[in-house]
Amino acid sequence: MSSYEFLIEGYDTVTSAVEKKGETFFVTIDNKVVEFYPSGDNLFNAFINGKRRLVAVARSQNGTTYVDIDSVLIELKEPSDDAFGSGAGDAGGEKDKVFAPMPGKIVKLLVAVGDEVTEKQQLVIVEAMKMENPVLCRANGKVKAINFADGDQVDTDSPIIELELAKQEQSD
Amino acid sequence: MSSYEFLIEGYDTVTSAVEKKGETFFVTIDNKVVEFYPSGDNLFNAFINGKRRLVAVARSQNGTTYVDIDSVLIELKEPSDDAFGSGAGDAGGEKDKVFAPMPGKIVKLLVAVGDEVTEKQQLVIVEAMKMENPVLCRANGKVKAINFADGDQVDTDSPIIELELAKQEQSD
Amino acid sequence: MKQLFNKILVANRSEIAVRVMNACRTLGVPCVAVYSDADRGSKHRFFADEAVHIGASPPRESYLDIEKIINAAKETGCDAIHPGYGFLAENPILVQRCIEEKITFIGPSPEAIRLLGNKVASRVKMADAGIPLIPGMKDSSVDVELYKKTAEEAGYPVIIKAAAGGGGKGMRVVKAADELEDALEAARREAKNAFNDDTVYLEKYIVNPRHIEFQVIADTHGNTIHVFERECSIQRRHQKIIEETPSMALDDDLRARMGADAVKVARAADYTNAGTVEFLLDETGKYYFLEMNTRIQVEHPITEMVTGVDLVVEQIRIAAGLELSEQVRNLTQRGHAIECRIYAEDGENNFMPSTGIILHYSEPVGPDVRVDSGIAAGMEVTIDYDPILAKLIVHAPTRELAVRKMIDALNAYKILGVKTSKKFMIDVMSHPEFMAGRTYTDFIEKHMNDRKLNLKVYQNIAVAAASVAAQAVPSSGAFSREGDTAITPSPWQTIGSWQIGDSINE
Amino acid sequence: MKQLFNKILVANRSEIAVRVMNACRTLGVPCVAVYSDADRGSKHRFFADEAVHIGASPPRESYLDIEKIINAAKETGCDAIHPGYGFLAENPILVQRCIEEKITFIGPSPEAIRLLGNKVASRVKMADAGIPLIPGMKDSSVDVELYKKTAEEAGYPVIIKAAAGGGGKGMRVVKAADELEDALEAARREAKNAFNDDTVYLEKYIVNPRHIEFQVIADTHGNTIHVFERECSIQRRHQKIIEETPSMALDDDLRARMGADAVKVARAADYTNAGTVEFLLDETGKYYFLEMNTRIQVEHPITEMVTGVDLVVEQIRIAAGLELSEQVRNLTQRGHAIECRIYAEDGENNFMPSTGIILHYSEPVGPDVRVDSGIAAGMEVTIDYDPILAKLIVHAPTRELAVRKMIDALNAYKILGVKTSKKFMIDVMSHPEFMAGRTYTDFIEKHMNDRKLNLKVYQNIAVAAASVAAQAVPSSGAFSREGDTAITPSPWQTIGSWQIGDSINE
Repeated sequence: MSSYEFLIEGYDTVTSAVEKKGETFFVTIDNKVVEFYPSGDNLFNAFINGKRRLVAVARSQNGTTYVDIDSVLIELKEPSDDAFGSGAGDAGGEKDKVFAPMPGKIVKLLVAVGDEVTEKQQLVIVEAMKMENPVLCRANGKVKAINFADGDQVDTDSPIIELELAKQEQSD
Repeated sequence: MSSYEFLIEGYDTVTSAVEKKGETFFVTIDNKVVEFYPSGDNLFNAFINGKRRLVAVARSQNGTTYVDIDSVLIELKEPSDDAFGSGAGDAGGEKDKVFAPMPGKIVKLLVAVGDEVTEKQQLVIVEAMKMENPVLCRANGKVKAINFADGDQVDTDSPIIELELAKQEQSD
Repeated sequence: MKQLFNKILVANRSEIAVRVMNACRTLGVPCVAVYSDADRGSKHRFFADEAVHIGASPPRESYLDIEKIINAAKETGCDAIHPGYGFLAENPILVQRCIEEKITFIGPSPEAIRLLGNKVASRVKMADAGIPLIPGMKDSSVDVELYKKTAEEAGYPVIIKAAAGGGGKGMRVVKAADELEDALEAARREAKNAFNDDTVYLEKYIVNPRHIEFQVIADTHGNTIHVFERECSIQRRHQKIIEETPSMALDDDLRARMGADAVKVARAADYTNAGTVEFLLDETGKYYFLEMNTRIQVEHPITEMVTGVDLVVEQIRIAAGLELSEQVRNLTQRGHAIECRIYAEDGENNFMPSTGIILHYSEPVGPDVRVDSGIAAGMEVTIDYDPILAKLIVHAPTRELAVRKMIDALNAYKILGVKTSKKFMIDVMSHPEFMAGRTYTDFIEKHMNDRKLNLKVYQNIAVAAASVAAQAVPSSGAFSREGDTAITPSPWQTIGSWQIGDSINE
Repeated sequence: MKQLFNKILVANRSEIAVRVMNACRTLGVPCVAVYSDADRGSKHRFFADEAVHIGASPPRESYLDIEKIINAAKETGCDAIHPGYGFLAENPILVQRCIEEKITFIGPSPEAIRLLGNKVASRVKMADAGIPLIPGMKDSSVDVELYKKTAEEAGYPVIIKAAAGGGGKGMRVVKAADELEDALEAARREAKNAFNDDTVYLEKYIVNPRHIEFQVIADTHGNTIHVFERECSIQRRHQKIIEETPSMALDDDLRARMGADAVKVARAADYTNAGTVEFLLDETGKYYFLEMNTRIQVEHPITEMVTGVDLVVEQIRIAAGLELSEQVRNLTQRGHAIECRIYAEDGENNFMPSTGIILHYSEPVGPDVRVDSGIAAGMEVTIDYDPILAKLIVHAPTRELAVRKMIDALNAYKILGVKTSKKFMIDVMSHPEFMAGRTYTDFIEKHMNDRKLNLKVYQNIAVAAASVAAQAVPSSGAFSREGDTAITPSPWQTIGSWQIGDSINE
């Protein structure tokens, strides 16, 4: 039997125990057992309370595990020195920084430094894959800095806009 | 580049040279080049004289390689001490021994010791998979020995019938 | 929509179990699989919402054990059972037990199954209904002389058949009087083994016949329709291997008359649910009732392809008491469909059964290509069950295009580790007589006997593929790869020695 | 049968290229793929009988370069070109070049493409033919005041559209007068980028409309028919994501009238080959001609599912000069078909484009489930091309059953490494308004805005799956597995520490 510990963002720590009998994996979490039968490369039939779910799971070389359950995609990251325990992640943290969703060209900046912004407000339009993609604000706050101009090429690592978050957001 | 040598039953020795560039394999045989592009696990698109063929190839743990080309199944065996160079194989040699095609029950022996037999003649009926399967004679000859009786269970390793081959067959 | 059943138990295995579960999914009804020891890792087990282990590998200890099936249904709260084909599909005792347990049997009544399952009794019934029959014995007999007398009257050749039979088991064609006794003995023995019933009978053997069958569906409200014909003449040892629809032998008039007689047969038997009326059609356009099969048939998908009807969904709807919809009642045949059966058998060696572990498995995809299968890579094909591995079904605007599409599909269907008849079937469909639509039940005997495979053509490609595999493909074993001793040569240093071996009989 | 063409070049990529090649296979015509640098490892390249490299990844340097396409066709001896959809499919210059080079273009004439590709000119033509049009500008203009005046006359809301447009690009809805100028500017900019033509026009915006389109096919012998409608109202940012047929909004009378008008549109344009006439249908049953698309459309498979016609095969037959067959001329709608488009986009985060390497890929199978796709495990999804990865198409006797079947198919369609809108589409189809058939083009805006995904439900299963994966599944990289440092813990000794991260916006 092997045992794993997961720190769920915003929730508690979850511990799992995996036992393999024949080709079947029995995973115990919260005293409940989920059975996983291999059903092809990366595919498992998971029986949970008698209900079958086809689960796909794959691990990338950088340690991220991707799971598809009932068409919901969940990513689990192996801890790295700076990320683990800090609430970091694609969308989990850094609401004060606005990134392009993918490399592309800035078509139009819709806010200026000093503007008050609210959650879901459109901040900037980035063209990628032949479509104009509005980038939405993920928290209430104020525009602190704008690092690019209309027509600039942007990647996904440099924040286009930096915000000063409203107080109630910071403890989220 | 790697090089392999194949002894083709009844034909000459064939030498192949394999070179991999990127994901593509270039195989040279008889001064002709065949390109193999991977197209999934065990699958390749083979381009031969501009014509595409989807080729499946897998190797079993005992060293046999199975190839499907245009629905033709070809087995290539790695040499073992006794088999290599002797013309042995499933069907290639041992025409003087009659085996069951699979484990089953002898329903009826159709010949007796001393009988003259001809190619394609039915020798014995073996029941397997709920069907009666006639076992055919693979060469002209005479029945030398019968090692089982009606109703016996047989496996595929022990010859049911042994023949003395007619002269012209032995040099085949 | 109200759920038609609470839960359906599928009392079968492999491709047909998966097929039935697909229909359950379509209707939103949860389904339960049963599986034997040999099927612990089988596709149908994992395709179901739940699965119940019902015993050891021999069919009598699992799939043929009526009480185990009934218990599995009761345990899991199933209120209906679909039997698939084979196993208990035409067993009236299962239907009776279902009735007693208040479980709906998705199929006809036990009375209809009993009547039609007995070829002798059903012949009498159908003769009364005015359906044309093949001349022969009116009843079974143990008296060899009666067989001889009937054979003389009908004229040789004659055929001996098992009364409880099906699938070619217990059948023997007799060409002359001196072969009759041996054939009778063989047919009885095979019938006894297959059905535990050695009752056989004799009738005239129709020379150069076609096997034409009509799909019939009937609801419990008195609506009985036919869903056109299937041509199943391409058979080896009385086992169908290639089926198609429409038949090249039927014009609109003949189709209408045979279809009307098929409906008449179903009505005469008080038939409900899906069934198939089999006819022999001779060269002059005369047809004879053979039997009615009281189950969904292996080749049902070709009917689905040309009519757009999901026959298994219809079976479940009918069993739930629904009426045939208007849509199903007004059908036309669109284009041409062909099915090829992939058996675990060696098409290059007299169709000998083939067993082994499936090292590689992949299926063709694309519009109008359908694969019904119950297997996967890593599975072992054993001698425990029927050797059907999969069915390829294609649909195209014309017969010629359908043939082309099927050849393409067969070439893209890859299975390594067990042998099949893929190449044999391609050669059948490429034969000028097949292309011309002259498909008679003796087709293979007549046209394929001299068939030879020239391996030489493939030799260099095989060597090339093996060379690539030696470098690129790890050796395969079931799901486990322990003990793998694959040779993975380094560049420039390996001169391996290999031998090409093949499975050709010469 | 005589081969219809010597060889067909498929001037496209990904799923539609594979789809067209499937039709070539059906007809027994060899096909040639073209591919760019980015598509060296793509499915369409290896699905063809031959393949020609035509340049760098940016479309202008490969798939949009007419001379490269023409040269590839000439080099490989192709006597026909199928353009698929997008890229050069509606480019009259390609058609003209084909005519000059004596290569058959599988599609309409350059005149028809020119006429129908210009929305302004085609409106004039169709108004003359008596087809109902949406009130708006009769012609394009650079005069902002004219837009304002027309908007006032037609009444807000109004919509601005690119004259050369399609696929939602260059479209802007304007709700009030003070938004007009900004919207005009944005629409022109997007039109310029997408089509290199910033001509736009303005018309009345129909509130709560449905998007209904009719498939039309016309041969070169004067036969023009419609193959029924498709309902494509479920759109996000004017991009269709779910299509179905039949439409819940049409009764037999309305279907007949709209179908007759669709045929009238095609005739007015002297149209041959396959095309689609788009209408807006308002709540009162009034319909307005939008445009005619002169290509095979993304959503053509649902029409094929309910009618049994292979539209791409018909395109090729028509291009070869054949007449529509009797079978195609007498069609009925059978059952219900739905298509879901799988885009590389994050359905949980405002449909942001998603890129990455596909770590795992598997597709649903079974009767009446079709997957048209151009991808495979190991491929990288880049920003170079249209983000459509695959299309799932299902067919079932009723709409309700088709929805159920589609949800099942989406759940069985597994792709890991890029994000999709699978769950979003499931939630759309599970919405009571969708189930009731109330599908309007504002459906997503109106009903899906408050949608939240409760990840908590899936948390423990995800943790369980990750635990199993840590033990059983090696980490995946494109085709290469070098540098793999997967953790494979031994029994009893591993306590890993993991963190669950998700992609939800809150």
